[in-house]
Amino acid sequence: MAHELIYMDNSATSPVDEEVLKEMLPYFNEKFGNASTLYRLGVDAKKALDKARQQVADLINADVDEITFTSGGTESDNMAIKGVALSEIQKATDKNPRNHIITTTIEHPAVLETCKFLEKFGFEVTYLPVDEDGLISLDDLENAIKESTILITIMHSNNEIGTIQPTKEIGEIARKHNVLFHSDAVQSAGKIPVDVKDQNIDILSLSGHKINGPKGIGAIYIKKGVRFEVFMHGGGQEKGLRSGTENMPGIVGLGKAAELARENLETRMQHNKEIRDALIEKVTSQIKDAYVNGSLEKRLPNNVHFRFSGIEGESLILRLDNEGIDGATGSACSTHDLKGSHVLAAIGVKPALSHGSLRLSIGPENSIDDVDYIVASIKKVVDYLRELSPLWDN
Amino acid sequence: MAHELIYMDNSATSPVDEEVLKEMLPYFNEKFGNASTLYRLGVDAKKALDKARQQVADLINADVDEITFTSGGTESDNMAIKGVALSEIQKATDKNPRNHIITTTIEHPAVLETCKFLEKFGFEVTYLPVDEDGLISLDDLENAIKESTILITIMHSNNEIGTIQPTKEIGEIARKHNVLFHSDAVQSAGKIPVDVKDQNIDILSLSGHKINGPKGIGAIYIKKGVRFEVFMHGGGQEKGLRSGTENMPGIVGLGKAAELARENLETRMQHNKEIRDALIEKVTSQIKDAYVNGSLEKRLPNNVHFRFSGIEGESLILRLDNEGIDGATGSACSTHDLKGSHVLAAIGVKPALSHGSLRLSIGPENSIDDVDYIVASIKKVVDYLRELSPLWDN
Amino acid sequence: MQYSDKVVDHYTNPRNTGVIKNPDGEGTVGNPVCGDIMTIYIKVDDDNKLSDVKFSTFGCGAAIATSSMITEMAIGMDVDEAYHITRNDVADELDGLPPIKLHCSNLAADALQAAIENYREKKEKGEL
Ligand SMILES: Cc1ncc(COP(=O)(O)O)c(C=O)c1O
Ligand SMILES: Cc1ncc(COP(=O)(O)O)c(C=O)c1O
Ligand code: FES
Ligand code: FES
Repeated sequence: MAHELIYMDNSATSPVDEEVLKEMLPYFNEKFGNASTLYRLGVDAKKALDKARQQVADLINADVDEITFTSGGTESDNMAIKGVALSEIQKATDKNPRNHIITTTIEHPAVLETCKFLEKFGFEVTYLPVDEDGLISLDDLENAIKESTILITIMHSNNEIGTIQPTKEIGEIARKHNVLFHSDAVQSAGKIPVDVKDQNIDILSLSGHKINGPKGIGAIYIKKGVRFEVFMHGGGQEKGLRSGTENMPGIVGLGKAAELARENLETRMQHNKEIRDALIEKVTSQIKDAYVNGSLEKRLPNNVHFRFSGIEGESLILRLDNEGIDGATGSACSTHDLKGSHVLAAIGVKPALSHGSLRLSIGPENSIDDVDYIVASIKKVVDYLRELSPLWDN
Repeated sequence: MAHELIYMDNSATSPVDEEVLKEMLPYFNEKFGNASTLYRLGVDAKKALDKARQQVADLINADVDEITFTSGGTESDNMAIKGVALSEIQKATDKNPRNHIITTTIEHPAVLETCKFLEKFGFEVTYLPVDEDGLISLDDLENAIKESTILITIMHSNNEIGTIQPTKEIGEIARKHNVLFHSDAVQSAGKIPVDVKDQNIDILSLSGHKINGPKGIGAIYIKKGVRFEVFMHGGGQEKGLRSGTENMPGIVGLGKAAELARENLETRMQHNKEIRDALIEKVTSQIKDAYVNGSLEKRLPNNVHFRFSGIEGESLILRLDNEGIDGATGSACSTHDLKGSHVLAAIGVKPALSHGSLRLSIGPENSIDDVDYIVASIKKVVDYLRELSPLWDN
Repeated sequence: MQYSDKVVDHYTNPRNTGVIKNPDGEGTVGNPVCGDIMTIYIKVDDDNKLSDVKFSTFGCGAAIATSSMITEMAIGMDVDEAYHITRNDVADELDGLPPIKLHCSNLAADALQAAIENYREKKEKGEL
């Protein structure tokens, strides 16, 4: 490898922070008690659980008893949408169907596939389009609401192109029409201010491993009073909302990661923005036919998303790996099913161009000092692949 | 505390084995890659995933691609039952309803509550009774099967009283009638031989933290060819069967724990049995009015379950904690909802007696040398509480 | 379920346990929900004060702790005053109880009242 690893795929997953791991370790084989048991080991677990719940609540300005732990962002999304759908369907009558859900075309598959599943069982789903920046139109949203609408599920920010939606305004519209609003904040939590009260959010998903916490743990915020059908049935843990023996090391780790994310939010945003803007500036000025996907203003501070004409993403990623840089692509060739990014398609990027896309997502371990090396490497690889490409006029 | 902690609640949860934790550690912040990504970090993750899958498959004699990782035993149970139910309901017609499930009255809540949930949505569930040992009758089972039966879900062994069901025979009946058979083997896996081929099991649940692996991770075995509706929708991980970023440390830990459980099965069974039998012999001979709940022959080697007349379980557990011994009880007073153990009720233990129950579940860290101290402590506590009790004739 | 330190102290080291032989009053109450049973025995001195209070209880940690607590509170108290000790007084004195246990295992006040009523009955009948 030409260089020490520069990991820039933090939106896919991120390393567990040293401090976080340190907090987790005792819970594997010293304080390994089950929070539901009576003896002291159990009481200790219960205390740790309550502390972590508070830490997560604080990150998004929720009340502590509005937080439920799950196995990750995917479960939170499934639980949110199915929880509302199955609860509302029980209130439905022939005259009042209560089976309509509004979402967008650029959601994470955890939301999209859940919606498609519900369509098989009689739910109707509206997929709002987005503009070339990846933003929905608030008018579209308001027009889509009808009598039978029970839920609006629109992501806080997008995992591919980093576009931040007008969450507060979406929430206002939802409240006005008495419809619940779920926001998938897996990419936003810990990266930009997320405030469920100010932003009018009823239900919110977040995930540990996106904020330098552990994998396999996440949380869902459910505003007090929201009716909700259980997704994971069993022993009645988490006040009956989410059964299963509590993943104590994971929960403690998520709590600590949330605390660190909140304490360092401003500095991290600053740090990410600086690297992001330098990358954008240098890549677009130094490499021909390089464009940025997604909004430049309403953008996550840690997200850069380029497209380069004439090349294909999988080979780009593999060659960058050889340079010691880890990134992601929306190229069809890199996916299980050879379908290209639905997000890039939704913002109108032509398939040929969406192939040559590169996402670099920044984490606390990245440094501004690496930017020049990164840009030079991208240039080297892009130039090389273009030379190889019949689509590129050398 | 009078004594170093003797943890005897291994059926509730168990400490992570040192070797297991050692295998897990690199996956938090060195090999933290996402198994779906292209670069080397991702390729390493993929390899580790495959290895762990093989380790789990070997524990239950499954093929490697029949294993799917979940967030625990509860999720595996939910996924199994809902997966079959929702898949079959799509094949149903008015003439052929395909909506009947057979289970028992002594299942874990993860199974029972899932069945109750399905009843709300038009499924019919038969709850087979058990005899005083906790065993179902194979005749009852066969008689309960009808045209519309899609699934038999009967636990491999019981988490409270340790009774082992005749799984192989249940599976034979299921095959004969062309009905799927799910077995909740959360308490059996790693404790007694579990062999999905020999025991005719189509779907099986297991959980990491019951076998000295980590919490928040489990697995489900689904026999090749079984039709299955997805429970957790999203990015299509685990061949589309279970979405969500893979919990790599958890998966690696479960794999290692499964390997150790398999390698040491015979020795651990021997070790557990020795302690179990000594406890049973000494407690019933040294303490007045002390009885064993559940079958003496068809019993998990690591399970002891007593009942003592005249005393209440929560106070028993709390005082034993003061003696440095951690156990569990089926007493109503120890639960969130003040309902007593449904398992003890099902085997015909009267509420007053089920109150005074004590489960000790043995793990590899327990020693035969502790038995005398344990028995003396139980005797001391039982005597004390009986002296306090208006129900005991001193 | 989390118990306060005081609850823990009282179920670990319950005070005034046992039976008073020939008590001046005796009261037993039971909880139909979970089947716990509590008996309180009292002795009353010439100044109408509770000179001794003892209990026996079948029940959870909270049941034992509330029984124990009320005996400490009641000893030395005027009988009529002790009669007005409420479940809440006992819970407060123990720095609170888990919500689910508040109404279930907090029978001590009822048992003490039953014992005092038994004492008054006996007195009226001239049995004392
Ligand atoms: C926007 C978004 N939602 C949901 C998820 C799913 O989260 P997890 O991988 O923790 O299940 C992800 C990440 O994969 C994501 O980026
Ligand atoms: C028989 C049985 N099934 C299922 C479960 C649930 O497993 P988990 O706690 O891993 O969700 C347990 C343990 O709690 C169990 O004993
Ligand atoms: S170019 Fe090979 S899969 Fe697309
Ligand atoms: S005795 Fe049953 S809850 Fe206290």
